[in-house]
Formats: sequence, C-alpha cells, structure tokens
Amino acid sequence: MNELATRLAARYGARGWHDQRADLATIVLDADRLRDALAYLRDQEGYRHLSFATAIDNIERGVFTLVYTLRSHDKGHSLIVHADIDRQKPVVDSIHLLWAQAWTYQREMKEWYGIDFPGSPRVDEEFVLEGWEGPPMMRRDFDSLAYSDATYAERPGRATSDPARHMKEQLYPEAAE
Amino acid sequence: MDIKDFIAPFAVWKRAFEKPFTVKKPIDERPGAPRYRGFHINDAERCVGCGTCEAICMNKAIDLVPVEGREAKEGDSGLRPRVDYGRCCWCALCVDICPSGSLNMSNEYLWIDSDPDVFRYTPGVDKKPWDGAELGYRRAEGYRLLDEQRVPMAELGHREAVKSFLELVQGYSRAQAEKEADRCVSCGLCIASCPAHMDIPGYIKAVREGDLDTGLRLLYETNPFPEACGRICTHLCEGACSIGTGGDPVAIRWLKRYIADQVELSAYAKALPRAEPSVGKKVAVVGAGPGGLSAAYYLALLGYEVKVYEKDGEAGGMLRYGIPEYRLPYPALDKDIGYIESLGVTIKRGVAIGKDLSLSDLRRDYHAVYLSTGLPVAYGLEVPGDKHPRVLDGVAVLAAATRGEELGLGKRVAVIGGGNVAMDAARTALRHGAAVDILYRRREEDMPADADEIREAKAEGARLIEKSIPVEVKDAAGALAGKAALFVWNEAEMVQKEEGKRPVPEAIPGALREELYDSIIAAIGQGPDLSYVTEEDGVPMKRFKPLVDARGMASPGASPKGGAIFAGGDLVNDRKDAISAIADGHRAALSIDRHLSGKGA
Amino acid sequence: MKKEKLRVIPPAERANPDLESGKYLLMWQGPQHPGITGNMSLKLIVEGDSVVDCETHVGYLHRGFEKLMERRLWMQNFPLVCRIAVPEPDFNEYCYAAALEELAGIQIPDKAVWLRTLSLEMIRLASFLMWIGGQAGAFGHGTIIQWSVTMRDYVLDLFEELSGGRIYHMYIIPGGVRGDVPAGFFKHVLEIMDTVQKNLDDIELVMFHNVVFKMRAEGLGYIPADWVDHYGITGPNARAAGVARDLRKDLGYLAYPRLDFKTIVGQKSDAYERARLRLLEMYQCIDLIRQIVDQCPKDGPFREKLPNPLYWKIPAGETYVAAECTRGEYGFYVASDGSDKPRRVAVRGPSYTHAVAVMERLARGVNIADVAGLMVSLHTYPPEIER
Amino acid sequence: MDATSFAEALDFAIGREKAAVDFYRELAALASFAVQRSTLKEFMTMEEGHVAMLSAMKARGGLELSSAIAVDLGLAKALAADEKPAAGMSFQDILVAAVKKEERSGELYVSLAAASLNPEAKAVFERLVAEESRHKRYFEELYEAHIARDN
Repeated sequence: MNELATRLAARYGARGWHDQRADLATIVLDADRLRDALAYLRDQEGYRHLSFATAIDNIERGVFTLVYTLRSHDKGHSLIVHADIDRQKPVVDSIHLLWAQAWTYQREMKEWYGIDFPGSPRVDEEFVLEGWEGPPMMRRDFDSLAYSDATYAERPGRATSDPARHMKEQLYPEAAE
Repeated sequence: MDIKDFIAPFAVWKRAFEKPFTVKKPIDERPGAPRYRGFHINDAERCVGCGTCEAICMNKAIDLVPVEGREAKEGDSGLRPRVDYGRCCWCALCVDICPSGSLNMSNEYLWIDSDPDVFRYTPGVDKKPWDGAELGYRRAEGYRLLDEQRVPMAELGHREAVKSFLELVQGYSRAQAEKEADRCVSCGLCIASCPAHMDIPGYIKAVREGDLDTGLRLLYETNPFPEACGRICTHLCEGACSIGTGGDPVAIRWLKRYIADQVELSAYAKALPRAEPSVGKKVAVVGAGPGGLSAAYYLALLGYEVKVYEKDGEAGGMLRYGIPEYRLPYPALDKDIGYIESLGVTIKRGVAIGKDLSLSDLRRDYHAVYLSTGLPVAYGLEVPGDKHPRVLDGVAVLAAATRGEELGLGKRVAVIGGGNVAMDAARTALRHGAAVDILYRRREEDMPADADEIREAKAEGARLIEKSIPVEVKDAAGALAGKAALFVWNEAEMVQKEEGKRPVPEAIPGALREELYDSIIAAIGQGPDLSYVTEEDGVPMKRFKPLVDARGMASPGASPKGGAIFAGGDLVNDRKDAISAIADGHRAALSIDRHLSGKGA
Repeated sequence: MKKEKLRVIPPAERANPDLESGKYLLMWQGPQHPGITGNMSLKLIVEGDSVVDCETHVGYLHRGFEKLMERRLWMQNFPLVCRIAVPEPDFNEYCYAAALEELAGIQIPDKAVWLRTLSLEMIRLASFLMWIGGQAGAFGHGTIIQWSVTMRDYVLDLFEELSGGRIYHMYIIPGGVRGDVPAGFFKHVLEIMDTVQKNLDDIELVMFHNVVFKMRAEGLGYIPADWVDHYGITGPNARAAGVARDLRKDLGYLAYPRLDFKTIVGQKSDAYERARLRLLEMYQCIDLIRQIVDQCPKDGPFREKLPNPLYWKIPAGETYVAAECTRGEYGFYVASDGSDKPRRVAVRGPSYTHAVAVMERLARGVNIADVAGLMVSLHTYPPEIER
Repeated sequence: MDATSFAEALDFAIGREKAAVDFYRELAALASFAVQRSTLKEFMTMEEGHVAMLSAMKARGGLELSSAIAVDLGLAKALAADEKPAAGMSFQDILVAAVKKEERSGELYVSLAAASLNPEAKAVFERLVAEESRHKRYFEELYEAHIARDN
C-alpha cells in the first residue's frame, strides 16, 4: 500500500497516509489536485467504486474537509481521500463525470454545507431541505437547538429540577453560594 | 413462457383450507414479550432522584419533579423522574444507567386516551395499571452502563500494617483516580450530606479531566484541609452517593486526597486564590484544630490579620494528637497547615487561653474572637476503681503517641468504648505489640466508629467483646498490684425498652466476667474544657456548650468596635467530626466578616 | 419475450422535452402514492404511457440525524441511529457500534459477534419479506404481501423476544449486545425459520411462476454490469448484473467468515432476476440463521464494559465501517475530534445511489404502469437517503 | 418520717426538692468557672420549679402528677460516684451527681410508699416515685447524649 502512497505523493502531492485498518487508509491532498487524483485512483489504481462523499466542517481551522471514500474491490481496500477547502470560498471541482451518482452527494454538500461544485447537475436545487431559508444546516456555527428553541414552542408543563440545587433549597438554604 | 406459469398461481387456493395466521382480538390477548420495552415503572422508594436517567436521555423526555410527600433528605433529592411520552423513544438507556436499579419498564404497551397531554407521568408516583409489572424490560444481569465496582485502593496488608505506623492507604495513581472519577454521574446528591457542602461533582470532574489545579481550587473553596480530609474524613458524602445505591459508592474521599497529593505545596499558590488586601482588622482564633485553622484561612483570604492560639506544642488539634499517623501522616497534615500559615496566619503554639492569656485579653485586643477549642477532656469510666493507675484515657494515649513518648501499655490492653478514639487507641496499642480487647456496651452495629475502622481493627487482631457493661476495676493481686488491673464487666443483652428508641443494653444477672490487663484505656467520650470562659465574657452557655446563633456568633461583644465572640467545631456542633468543624470555621469566617464590615447585619 | 427487449439501455443524457408542446404530460408519482417506496416523489414527464424523463425528489423524511448526532453523547446516539433506515435498523446499530469500537480500541466478546450476526441476518430476512410483498404488489399481485408481511411479523416477534422491541431493536450497543438470548429463543428461531421457509416455497411457486409477473418484470430495468462501478451500485442490484460483490464475503466482518455460504450471482440483471436473486438470498438467510443458532456459543459474556457513557470520550480519529445490508453497502463514516460527541457521522445508504441516479436513468422509456415495479425492484428506502 | 396525710406527704416532698435546690447551690459555690455555674444554675432552677409545682398542688389540694414511670436506662446503677464533685468538675461529674441524687430520691419514695399506712399519703408517694423516675431519666438521657457517646 505504501507504494501507492508514494505514487500519490509524487503525482498529486498527497500526504499523511494513515492505515486505519488493514483494509482502510486515509490520505490528504490539495483540493486543486482532487479531481485528477480521484480519476487516477479510479482508472489506474483500481479504486473504481465511490462509496460516498461528504464533508466535515473544521470551523476551527476555517476549512471544510472533503471526504471521498473509494473502494478497490480487487485489492479489498478502501481509501478515504481528504482535501481542505477554504470555508470562506468553498468551491471545488465536480466529479460528476467520474461517477454517475456523485452529483447527488455534491448537491447534498451544497445544500448542507454551502460547498459549490460548478457544473454539477442540479447542484443549486434543494435536496432534502425544501423551503429551508436558514444557513447551510450542517455548518458547525448553525446551532440547531437554538433554531429549534426560537422556532418551535416548548410543550407546556415541562419543568425540571437539578437534584443538587433542589436539595440545597430544601435542606440548607442558608449556605452561601 | 411455460404452462406452469399459467397454472402455478392457482396454488394460492390451497391456502383457503389452511389455518389462518391471523388471530381473533389480537390486541386484547397479546401481551408484550417478557423483555418488552413498555411503559416505565419506578420503585419510588428505591429511587433516590439522582437524575442520571434525565442525563442520559437523548430525547429530553425525562424531567425531575418534586413529589408530594417526599422531602429531600440525605442521599435522596426527593425528586422523581417524570416521563413525557411525546418524546420518549423507548430506548431504555435510562433503565440501563439507573444507579439504584429502581427504574424499569413494564411490558405494557396499550394506553389509549383522546387527550394528548395525559401521556406524561411520574412512574411509581402516579398510579398506573402496569405498576409493579413482573414482566418488561430489565437490564440484563451483570449489564449496566455504570461500573458498580470501585477502583481498589492499595493498602498495606494487615499483618504488615501492625508492625509499624506507616500509612495504610497508598493513594490512587493517575489512571486509577481517573477511572474512579469516571464512575461519578455528577448528580450532586452528596453535596447536601457534606457538612462543608463541598463541590464534590466539580472536583471529581477536575480529576476526570486531569485539571488538578481546578480541583484544588474547588477543594479550597470550602475546605482548607484536603490532605487531612482526603484521608480521615467521615465521608458522609459517600453514604449519600447515588452510585452507592447499586454498588460501591464513588471513592470521593480518596479522590480528594489524590488531588491534594498530586499538587506540590509550592504549586498551591498558583492554583489558589490570593488573599484580599488587608482590611485592617484583627481576629483571634482559640484552638489550632481543623475548625480554628479553617476560620483562620478564610479570614486571612478576606484580608484579616489572624492570630491562632494553640495550647499544645503543635498545630492541628485532634488531627495531630487524636489521629494516629498510620491514618494521617504528619507531613500531609503539615502541608495543609503550612499552606494556611503561608497566607500570613500566625499560630501561637504553646499558648493556653485561660492560663497564659485570658479570653478578656483577646476580646480587648481583637475585633473578634473565634472559639474552636474542641473536646479535649476525656470522660472517665465512672466505675469503682477507675482511678487505678493502669486506667488510662484514650485521648491522652493517642497524644502521647503523637509526641513520641514511651507508652508502656504492656502486653494485654483493654480499650473501653466503640468510637473512633477507641479504634485508634486499640490499633495504636496493636502497633506497640499488645494483645487488644475492645469492650463495647452495645453491639458492633451500634458502634459509632466508622465501619472501616472497626473492620480494620478486627483484621489487625483486636478482639471485640460486645455487650459488655463496665462494672469495676480491681487491682491485680500480688506482685502485679499497681502494675496491672482486673477489669470486670457484666455481659448484657439488648432490650427494646421503648417503641421507636434504640435498644438498651441490660446486664444479664450474674453474668460477670473479668480479665487481667496491663492497661485499660477508657474511650467512652470526651468533653470540652471551657474553664477559660468567664461570666464577663458574655458567652451564653448551656450544658457545657456555648450557645451560638445561626451565624455561629456567641456574643456580639461589648462595643460595636469589636470583641465579638464566635464559636464552632466540636465545642458547639453535634456532629463532632473534622469536616463539620471545618464547615463551622468557614461559616464563622464569613459571619465575622459580615459582622465586622457591617455587611448584611 | 424477445431477446432485444431484455437489453434496452436508457439514454445517458436527459431528454429536454418541450412541455408547452402539448405532447408531454408532467406527472408526479408520490409522495403519497401506493406505487412509491417510502416518502419520496418522482417527477415524471410522460409521452403517452411512456416515461420520457424522471426526476427524483426526496426530503419528505429528513430528520437531520447527522446534525443531531453531533450534539449528542456517543452513547446517546445509539438509540438514534436505528431510525435512519426504518426497516433495517440493525445495520445502523452495527455500523455505528463497530465504528465506535474501532476508534476506541474495544474488542467485543465472541458471543456478541454471533448475536450481532444473528440479528443482522434476521433483519435481512424481515426486510426482504417486506420488500417481496411490495414487489408483487407493484405488479398487482396483492396476495404475496399478505403472506410475506405475516412472515415478517413472525420474525419481528423474535426480535421482540430478543430485544424488547419489534421495529427499533436497539440491541447492538457499542460494546456488544444488550442481552443474552432468552430461554427457548433459539428453539423459536428454528420453528419460525421452518414456517418462513414453507411460505417462501409457496411464494416462489405463486410469484415466480406467474405469467403476469414474468411478463412485466422480465426485461424491466436492465442494469448493465459496467454501471455497477460507474453508479456505485451494490448489493443484489449489482449481483443480479453478474458482479459478485458481497461485503459479507469481501470484508469478512462479524461471524461471516465462519459461516458456510456462497455469494449468489445473477446474470440477466432485470427486475425479475433481481427479485429471484433476493428470493434465493432469503433462503440463504434462513440457512445462515440455522448455522448461527448451531454455532453460537451458549454462554460467556456478551458485552464489554465501557466507560461511563456520560463522559465517554473517543480518541480523535476517523473510520468507515460498512456492512452488507439487503440492498448493498451500508456504512457509517465516523469522525471523532477526541471529545464526548462525534465530530461527524455520515451514513452511506445504498438507496442514495439506487433510488436517485440509477432510478432516474432507468425510468427513461419505461411504461408508467411499470415505474412502481421498477422502483421496488431496485429495493430502495428513502429514509436512508435524507437521514 | 411518718407522713399521715396528703399535706404532710407533700410537705415532705417539697422539703426534698428544697434540699435539691440547696444541693446544686452548694455545688455551684464549689464551681470554679462559668460553664459549671450556668449548668448547675440550670438544674437548680429546675428543682425550684419542682418546689413551686408541688407547693401549688398543695395549695389546690390535688395531686396532678402522671403515674407513668419512665424507663430505667440502668445508668444510675452502673455509675459509681460516691464522692461529691469538686472544683474542677466536668459535665460528666455534674450529671453523675444529678443522676445519683434522683436515684436516691426515687428509692426513698419507694420505701415511703411501702411504709405508708395512709392511702392518701401512699398515693402521693407512688406518684412521686414516678415523678422522680422521670427526672432521673432526663439526666440519664443527657448522660447518654453528651457523655457516653462512644460507649
């Protein structure tokens, strides 16, 4: 497998090969080499199957980390390819021509994270969030609980007590905080 | 196409002659499987209202609510979980995690009502048809989300232990402490039971997260004796621990010790708050025990000039002179006291109030005085012959041991009493090579000593003679006269004389026993020495106790300028343990500050 | 049936019909429609009774699980994941649990391995039983569903007995399984397997030797083998196209390497072939369940002790754990940042591919009446698309 | 002592209680510090209360004492305080003296009741036996709670 790491490093500047399991590794490369690298993996290295694609909001680093998981059935090995893209300008090459279902994942990432894949079919259409007007909901800075609290009413009659505070009120209210 | 493809479908018709799979009225006669996750049931008596069910519930379906007729008490918040079936997803994680095992599920799944708001109830409190259901989801045997077993503490073996005064309990390693801290569910039931109301979940969290500076800061918020309390505290908290309802309680005391042990004294100042700027007022503290020094610590933090008067040669009070070093090594105690002194608290050792100085001197020279002189006077056996030279008092024996004096207890030692002083005296005598009998008037389960102490004393070889009423001490005959004594006791039986009161030991007529001892150590109880308080000091007293108000104040003093007297610790409270004295000292410090600064008077 | 009809490959490009011309009709199938799988819509453009173009619309069942999971403790997600694909909750439970165990470095006891395998095969059977009723129904054969759903209910009875729940079993918990098998359970399993097998024989006879079913299903929805990689097709849809892929064999997880079974492969790759292959896999399920009952250790621990779930932190890292569900590759991608909550959980359901990209392409040129049958023949569950 | 009537019997009892007041007064005179004096004063005040109560009963001509005998905790018998407390007396010394004193009173009334021929006086002494048993019990409980905590 490390030969593959070497080849990917040489061709696409890939780095950080990590064997998670005997049959699963992860690797990182730059977003602008992503499509070429995936095409190479598909056509030259046997990683013909795209299991899924998604993203992680690494808001602390100001990036979205893309996750493409490929599988080579011949080698019995899966490879997760990562690439960071700027959270402020989240645009990346579409791979809809490499895999025929990839546009769906890209549409999802556009809707959920606001990552654009120019040229990907129906990428701007709503996917699962019909009528959604909030920010891309999977971004870490979208607080779904705050949204829910602001949007929906609590069921009336719900109230809870903290045991320690309740016991203080009942048993030793005189104690200073 | 085959001819079979035209004919085969008609095979359906054979089903017309078969027994149908459907059953009549299935809904009425179809109980859930024995493991079915149906509506909740809760044994409200066993439940302690810790709220762990609420904490694990990912749907926020559980509220903890007050329940009519159920008051908060030690180890029970009085709250009970209420389930909202508009949110419940029937995952039963609440059942799996419940520390006491009181929360379970019935196998009932039918509950029909046209009002959606009724599907919310407090199991075990609001009566339901499925209450007490035999069947339904129970967590599997040996399967729970919490660990019922405490991380074992390394201790000296008993045979090893009696050979020296080395500390028995070795303390937790980091991995052990973090594992033990992981057992806590942060319910906070323990806080109410701690006399000092320490933030126990807070400092356990600090252990868990490896943030010992925060842990130390939380300890010192309410207790400046973490090294001592981490070893010898009566740990009422552990009795209230919700985890203890279904396993070993969290080792709160050892975790406290772990924090204090891990931080070097030189690093304390970095973690702990600095003293406020001086407020220009002086406070005297009488007695450098845990209570007095606790008051001194908090007063010093608040900017007061504090002087502590101690009649003995060393500070620490009963922690030093009453507790043997195998339980509380002196360096650990010195660390606690050293930090308090480092804040500028002056301890005047070897100065007895009432002898070297009078209380009225202190009232004159200080803005306030805190009395924390404890219970130094050992009570006597009060049986004929109890003035025999071989009848010793337990407190004196322990103090002599601390001072490193030759005890000369002899080979055969009797300890009379069932409290911690008795156990300490017995185990000290064991370490001096004596054979020890502990004689107690009632049964073992009535003994006021900590269960651990009793267990260890026995394990180290002390013989416990229960239900033995002291009758007489007789001088030994012949050559041993004056050097040994016969202790005579009457065997007793426990008699329930009054409904609702504890049984009374009653002598069995004629069942007299006697035994020859080289030393007889009386440890039946201790009283205060209040000889230094005069009528002029204006301290109201009743039954050998200063009377204090809720703030710990005994006398407001002659003038608003000062001389107010506060009192606390064993002298005043009924708990008579170190942590209560520490709590009293803390409270007195705050009260003195309020009194002297005129805040909230 | 004529040979050429079997090999119709729909055009790759979308038609761009002029809807104003009056030649075409725009027609919605779903989200409320008996011929739709789950809560999903097909926007069909038809010319006469033929579909010219198909656009899929999901979103009627979006619950935001992946967002919710980032807000919940690792253990709190355990009751959540089973809801992602309703008819096959156990695959979610397994993938989530296995991913956590891998990241946290936990080995589960052997008994848990077997009971997990049992649970997965039982739900595979139950899920297929529900599917086959839908498949027959989509072609107007209403009898099969009466039988198969009854059989499924018997399997659900087993789940109820084992786990305390019929639909959401919440049985495969991180660390192992939630309980040992109750007394007499294996006996019940074997009895019910006999009943189900007998019924499958009837179904085989009545459904697969039915001229109507044959005429409508044969040749419908032909998937060429080279689409498998191109579209990410997995499971029976791939195997019916002659591509022998089965993660139970390929990955060899749980107790599968210790079970005796062969990957079933088809050839014709049409709706009939896929249905037939699934029927054979149902028999295979029954066989595997019998093997499991036979080999499962009778005692021993079934769960590994985990840290306190209220504070459980999983070391930073990421993994992807997949399993072969009834429809193909089901997987959980789990990333931890070392905290007490997941950083990211992404669910890979086979329907994501099959019900959207593949369905849109295959629908082109299909008779309106066969759209439902086509969709069911791909065996899709919309809830796992939208999560 | 030969009490023959209700009034004489009560007079005798009042005399005993007055003697008890004197007992505590004498002890207080020996006391060397404040808390001893305040404790003894508390007990003395209690005995004065008994004097007043008995005097009032005598004036009203009716005995209003419960006949319920308090449970004997058996301490009085076990305690051996023959000597009087001295200047440095502790709470234990004071309580032992008090318990012993109540014990002696009780025993005295028992024998008086037995010896009494007059039924009126006999009834008074029997009631006083009960009364003293309650006093003794009061001190015994104090002893249990404050002194013999550990035994």
